Amino acid sequence: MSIEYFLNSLYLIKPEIVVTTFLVFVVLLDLFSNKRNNLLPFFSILGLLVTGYFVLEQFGLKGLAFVTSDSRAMVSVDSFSAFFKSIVVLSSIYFILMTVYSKEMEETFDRTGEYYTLMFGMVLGMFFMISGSDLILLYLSVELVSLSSYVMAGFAKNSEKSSEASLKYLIYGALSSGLMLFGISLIYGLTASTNLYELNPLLIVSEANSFILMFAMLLIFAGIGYKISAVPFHFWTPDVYEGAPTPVTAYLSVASKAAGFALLIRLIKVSFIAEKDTFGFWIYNPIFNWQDFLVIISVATMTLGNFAALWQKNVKRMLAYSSIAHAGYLLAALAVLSDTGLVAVLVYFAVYLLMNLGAFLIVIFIKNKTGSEELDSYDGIGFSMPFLGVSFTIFLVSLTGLPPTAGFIGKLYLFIALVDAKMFVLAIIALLNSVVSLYYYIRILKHMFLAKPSENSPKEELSAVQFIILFSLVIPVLLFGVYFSPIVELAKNSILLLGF
Amino acid sequence: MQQVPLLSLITFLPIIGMILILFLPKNNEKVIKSLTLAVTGIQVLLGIVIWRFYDYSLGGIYNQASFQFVEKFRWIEISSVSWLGTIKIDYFLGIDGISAPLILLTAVITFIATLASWNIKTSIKGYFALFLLLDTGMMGVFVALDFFLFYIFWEIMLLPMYFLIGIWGGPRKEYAAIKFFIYTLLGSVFILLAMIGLYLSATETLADGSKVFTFNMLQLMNAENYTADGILSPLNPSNLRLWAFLALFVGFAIKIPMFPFHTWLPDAHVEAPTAISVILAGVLLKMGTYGILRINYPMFPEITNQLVWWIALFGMINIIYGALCALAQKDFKKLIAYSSVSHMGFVMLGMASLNTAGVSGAVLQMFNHGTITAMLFIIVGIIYDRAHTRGLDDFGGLANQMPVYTGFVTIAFFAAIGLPGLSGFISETFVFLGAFHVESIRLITVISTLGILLGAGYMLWTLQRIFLGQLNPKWSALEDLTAREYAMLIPLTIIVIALGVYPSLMLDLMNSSVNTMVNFLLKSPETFSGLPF
Amino acid sequence: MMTIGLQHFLIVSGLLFSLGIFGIMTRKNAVMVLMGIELILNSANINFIAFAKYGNFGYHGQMIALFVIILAAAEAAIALAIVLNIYKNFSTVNVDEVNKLKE
Amino acid sequence: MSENQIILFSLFSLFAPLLGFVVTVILGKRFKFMYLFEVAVITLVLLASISVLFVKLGYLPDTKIVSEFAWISLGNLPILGDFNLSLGIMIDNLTVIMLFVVSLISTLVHYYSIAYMKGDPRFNRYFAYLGIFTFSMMGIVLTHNILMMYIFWELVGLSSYLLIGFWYEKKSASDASKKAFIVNRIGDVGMFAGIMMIFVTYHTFTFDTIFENISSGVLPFNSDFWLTITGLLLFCGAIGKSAQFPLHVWLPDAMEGPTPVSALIHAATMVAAGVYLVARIFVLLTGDALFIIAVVGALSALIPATIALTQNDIKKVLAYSTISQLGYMILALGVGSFAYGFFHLITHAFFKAGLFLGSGSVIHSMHHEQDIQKMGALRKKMPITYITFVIFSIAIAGVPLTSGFLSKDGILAGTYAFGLLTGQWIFAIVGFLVAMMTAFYMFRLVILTFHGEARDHHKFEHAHESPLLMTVPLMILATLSVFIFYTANPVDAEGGWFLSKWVKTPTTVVPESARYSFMVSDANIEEIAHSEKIVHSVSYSEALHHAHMPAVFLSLFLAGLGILTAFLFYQWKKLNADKLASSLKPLYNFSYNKWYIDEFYDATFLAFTMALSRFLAWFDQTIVDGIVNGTATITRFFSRFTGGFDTYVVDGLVNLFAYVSGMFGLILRKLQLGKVQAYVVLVIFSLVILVFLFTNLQIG
Repeated sequence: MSIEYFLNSLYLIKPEIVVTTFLVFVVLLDLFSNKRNNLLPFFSILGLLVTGYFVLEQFGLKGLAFVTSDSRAMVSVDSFSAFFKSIVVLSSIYFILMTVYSKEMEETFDRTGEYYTLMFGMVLGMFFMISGSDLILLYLSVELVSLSSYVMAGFAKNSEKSSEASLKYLIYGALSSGLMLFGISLIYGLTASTNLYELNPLLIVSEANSFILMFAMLLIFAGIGYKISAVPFHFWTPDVYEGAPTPVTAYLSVASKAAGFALLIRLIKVSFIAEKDTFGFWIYNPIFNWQDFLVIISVATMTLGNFAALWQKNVKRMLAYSSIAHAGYLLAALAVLSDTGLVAVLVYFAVYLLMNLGAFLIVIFIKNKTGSEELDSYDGIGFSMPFLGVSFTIFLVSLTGLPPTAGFIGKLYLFIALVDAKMFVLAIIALLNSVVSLYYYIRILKHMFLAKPSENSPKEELSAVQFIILFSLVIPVLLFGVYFSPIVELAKNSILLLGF
Repeated sequence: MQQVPLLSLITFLPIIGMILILFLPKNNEKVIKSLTLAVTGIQVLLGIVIWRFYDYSLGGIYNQASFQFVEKFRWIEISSVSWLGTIKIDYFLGIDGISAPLILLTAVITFIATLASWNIKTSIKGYFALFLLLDTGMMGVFVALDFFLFYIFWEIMLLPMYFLIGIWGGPRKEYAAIKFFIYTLLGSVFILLAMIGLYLSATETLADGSKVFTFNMLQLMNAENYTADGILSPLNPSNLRLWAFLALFVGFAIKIPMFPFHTWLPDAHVEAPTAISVILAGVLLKMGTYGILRINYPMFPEITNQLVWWIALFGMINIIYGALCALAQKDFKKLIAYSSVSHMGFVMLGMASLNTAGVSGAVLQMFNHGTITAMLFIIVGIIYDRAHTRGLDDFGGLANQMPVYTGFVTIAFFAAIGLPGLSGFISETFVFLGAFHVESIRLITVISTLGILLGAGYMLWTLQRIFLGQLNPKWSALEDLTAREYAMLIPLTIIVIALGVYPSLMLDLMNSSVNTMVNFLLKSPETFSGLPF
Repeated sequence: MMTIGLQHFLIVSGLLFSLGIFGIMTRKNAVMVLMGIELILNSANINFIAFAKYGNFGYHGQMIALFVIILAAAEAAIALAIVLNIYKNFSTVNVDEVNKLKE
Repeated sequence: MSENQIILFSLFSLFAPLLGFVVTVILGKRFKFMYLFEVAVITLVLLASISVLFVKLGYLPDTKIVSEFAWISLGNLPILGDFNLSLGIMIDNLTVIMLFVVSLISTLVHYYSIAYMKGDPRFNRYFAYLGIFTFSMMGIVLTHNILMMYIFWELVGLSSYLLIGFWYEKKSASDASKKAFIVNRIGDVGMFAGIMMIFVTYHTFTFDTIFENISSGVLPFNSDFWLTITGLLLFCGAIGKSAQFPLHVWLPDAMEGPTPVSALIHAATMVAAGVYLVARIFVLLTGDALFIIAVVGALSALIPATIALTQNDIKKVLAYSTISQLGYMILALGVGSFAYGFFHLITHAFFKAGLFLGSGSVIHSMHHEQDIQKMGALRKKMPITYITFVIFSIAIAGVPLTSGFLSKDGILAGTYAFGLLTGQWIFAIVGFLVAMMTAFYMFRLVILTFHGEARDHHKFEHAHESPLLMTVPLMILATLSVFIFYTANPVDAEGGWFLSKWVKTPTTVVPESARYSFMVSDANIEEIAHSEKIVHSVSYSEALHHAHMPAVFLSLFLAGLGILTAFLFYQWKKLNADKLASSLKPLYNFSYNKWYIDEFYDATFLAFTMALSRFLAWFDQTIVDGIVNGTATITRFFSRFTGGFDTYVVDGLVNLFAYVSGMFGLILRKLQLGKVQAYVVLVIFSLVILVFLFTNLQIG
């Protein structure tokens, strides 16, 4: 294993390196600066932009990093990972902006140093989740992400809710990653390998005990499922989302979910799919029936998410459940196990990033004014804060999946994929679910517009920057609703992950 | 004339108006109102222009060449990754004899409705912004020839409608609004499913000879375009096509509304403000039947031919059932709402006949019902504004108090019960003649004629209860029509009488298209054959 | 005198695993719960090493074990910090009483 | 004067009244004397129609003038073939005679009304309505196709609705108008069905084309039976308009309208439209159809006559006698005596209009008292009214030298002949019976009203002869009730110009198999001596010949008998009506209560419909809304338990789908216990489930 090969590998993980360096810088800056450091946010944004630049560089790139003798690659770099990394970067930037403009975080501003350190840690972890191709590396990165997010969830030290959230997150997360590790160990025992690429042939021709293998796979899925909060591994989600500071919630609901999905997809595609037929349908080997499994999980997830959301009286909690439901839709798209399905997943994620961040952003802005996330405190917001009201309406409509918003495109591709694979039952279940989802989304609208504003309802005063931030999410949501070529092009180009 | 993008203009003008309104300051209501009025007025003018330049000889339906004012250019084009197939969606507008009358209708009704919303008090700005958005949605549905575009316009209407009912409506507005929203959404998801199914089973041949999946309605009407292994291809032995037809049909039937999906209508109408009731009954209901004519019929001709009996049957149920329900109502507005259910039944009956008389009758009935019901709801609104009650038994003897008003009411009512010389008669007669001509649904037609009788029953009874008899002293303060109300009623009255005396004004407009449709439905079943029936 | 074989190790690790889960499910004291988690991790470690040894997979397994041990340490550190914070806010470490967030 | 001018004049007399209506209704509120415009218009119309009458009958008695223009021309259609509807007028002798009658009576009523309606708040409106009525009636008379006839048919219905309910402050009036319209609609639905049959078979509505098609053997569904049905369906229209049994119930109530209106619409013209319709479609009526028509006619002649015997409201008596007379006409047509049916239509129009106007003048002078028991001795007070009234009465009673005698005698002879030809004597019997009753109740009316001594002195004091505007029309109509206008021979109209020159029985087009042998058809037509004789088939004319003498004597005898009994009862009081009534109590009540027919309808059809509608409304609210929507009650009940969620849910989720999903969601929500260890348990548990589930999936 020669040095230039090593350098070549380093060259492939430029973004990760950048992230790490900035992590270090942040620590140092925090060390040598006074308590409240207002430079840090900008600095971190800068760091993320640089990272973003290097991520974009990786589009169209194909490479295996740290390939050891028997072609075990630790990291694989391709446009697929680039896509998800850019999602992570984008959401991190919005995460910072949210933090800066959220009142509830103000008490923590004397600890910004740790905050951004943790964030960079998370980003690093997620990057490796996205492009890692060895179970151990994946496990470690999952843990890295988890550890940082435990702390972040409890970052508002003095708030009971926050710290409770962190405890629950911790116990739950630790358990599931433990299960995952145990699963990995079994796989290791069965195949003598933990490398995704290596597993593939081994699994194809495996005469290994399929029951053990399945058990192991379920355990591993427990680890991933908890990251993407798929039923039945979702229980932490509502509590943590509600308890954690809103920016963190938003971040978890988008970034770590994205990483989780990337990991899941890579796992399935790389280690279980031998080849695909002419229509782009993946031929998965029968040793583990991913399709049925994912269908069951996705149906359970979307249904539970939507129906449990019906009753929520706290907007954040409601959005938590809705994000579970959306995970369900994504899983449904994945369950098709075809390139069309994969495109649908990517498109949906791009859209989901915009609308979900937007929704949380508005929740933050409104809380800044009203100091509450309870549904009842939203009465008449539509009239006292028309701009926020209207934008929220747009995001909610998009989340429901109605034209002319980007959400519709996501749904459209999802259903195209399903119908294309003749999975009509799943399609109809998903459709009915989206009808149910209308109930609770529209409940918010009803409170904002149909209820009469409580007197002394605060006026809406947004700084120019806040407007810009909001617009930067509203405009694309509407734009992609009527002209969606860019997203789809991007998604299509990004599904070529390494191998097959 | 073809150079000017008339259809885009008439469709998106309201959006422009809406944006202008959004930038106007809250307080100057006059400007907002007059702006809206101007926009809708221009729409009417455009409508007239379109009518003026419309070529009666062209058929339309399935042949792009014979559509008019066509605007078509590539809207979405995704062709990067070859093995996934390219996606091409057109921005494709055009009208034929089926949609042209409905465009005129929409223009007129929206204009009238703007006048009707003059007495909106709270948050004018939002109201008219939403109103204009709704307007665009409606126009768009009638001009779109690309299924994807059609669906977007179809969905755009939901939210404005929800708010317009929900914010400016009556006491139980929230209930009515959500009910409307959920129902229509439930319908449209089925449409979406069927749409995707169609998209995935038919291809369009491009200039370069390559084939791509298509949302183009006209291409979807051509049996050759269906790929052999397509989900909904006629060659597909499964009867998925039947299910797709039903999905679409239910989706549209909810809008019509067809029994038993009609229950949202009375609530929505009773709670909605006058102008919105006018729009709802005047235009929105027509979208259901229009959708069936535009999509179900030509895309599933063989199934259509199988199911006409059922369509006719449900038409009959609507007619009789709606009339009987209306007979028992105590609330003026609810009564009118149920009468709409009954009258839309005639449309379905006419469509079921699959011959020119019936279908023309149906389309004409759409137009006439639009104008007449608009009149009726305006009438209800007028009395409600003055008396703040709609109870039929609270009134009596208004004829002396408000003679002119009574005059208009009489015209509207008699138009509604199909008195000759007024527009309602012609369409109903055509529907009956056409439907009776078909062996299989003759009995249904004969039973449906009872609708005429019951119609006379409830309308005249209402007339008597509200206007005849001794004047209830409580109402001795009500004054007769204002100028604005004249402005609303007179144009409609003129239309109603004009079409009653000389229906060719509309019939000629739609005739060739209807014939094309009928011929298409006659011939195409063979080409679409190969189904397990 | 019987020789210790792979299955014995597996049995042990299985027991540890089950015990860990049992602990997590039943212990009321947060610290005990955390120890349950440690048990799970270590059961996995035993697996890795046992497989590596008896399957002649090289030293891959052992390395993994090392990683895991380090990671477990980190996790424990953070966990304890969080538990402390809980104690500060709720003045208890009984996980059952930490249920402000529900439904 | 050429055909074109005839057309021109006819069109003028069609559209002028419409103009009158529009102008009067719009300007009526502004200008007090707007009604004069309408009156002027109608006078011109009268002149026009008179000239048309003379020219047509004088110079072109045997030509049929048709003029039409395209109305809806859809060209050649896929399934239906040619589909071009034209509006048009057809002028033959029937038309011009009707034209004249309508315009004359309408004019007289206009003038009469000026006095009668004096001081009414809606004076102008009233004349406007008269205008639109005249327009629609002219339309019926002139039209050359069945669809247009239907159109005007409905329009006269409208104008009748407006005029009956003219004093809508009275509940009874508005009820009556509603009833009239709806009952008529019932008939019209039948007629419309007939029209649909016609369309399906012939793809046209024009009478002549239809007839040609039939005679060339094209039948509805190629069967005589369906031809019969078609004829009867069309006849339903006549049943409604001409208030034939069983749809006669609206006419008596219609008397709520102003009396001149009753004279114009509900005696002379509109109600006669039904007969006119039957006359128009006479040639396509099969034997069976004619027989049923005759039965309906007979019933409608008999039942109201019996009712009229006991009524005390002067207008009600006249109303029932109208129905009965219309029944006569229908009967006449039914037994194939076309000419006499039509003849009676004309004569009846004059004297019945006269009777109503006379009664109007009485009511006017008695300050709207209509009960004949409260009248009496008016002949001293109002001689002109009296004399004219008597003339009309003897006319309707069928006393020689009157027009009524001629026409009625002809009809009786017709029924008699029908008896001879087919052995069906029932119609003849009914006919003669009714003749006697008519004579009786008419003179009962005359005597109670004008003879004897005043029974209400207060009213009697104020009674006075009506102004000339009202009496002159009476005189005109009285003159027209004399035989001389129709024939030179006072006892037999056969040879008269009216029948021999003007009105000829058309030749039937019904196929051999389905028609009476004696109907006039190309086969057996008989026109002795250059059409100086009325057109009949050979057999029919000799049957008529045999029938004539007995009919004359019998009818004379019966009429005399009827009048005599009337005098015995009410003039000389030789017999006591009350005693008789009380001795025949049940019969008397039965007649007095109009055979309880109204009550029967109310109790059955009306009650049923309303009950059904109420049920359906309830059904719609609860069941349909329930099945599709779920019911508020469930949700409220359910919300009491789950309490916590806001009113939106109660409102917005009122709906079964939502109810279930809500319940489901609630359960799912409950899973979220908030205790982390519970989550752990759940995870492990579900993991185990998954494992088992999956092993099965894999194996199975």
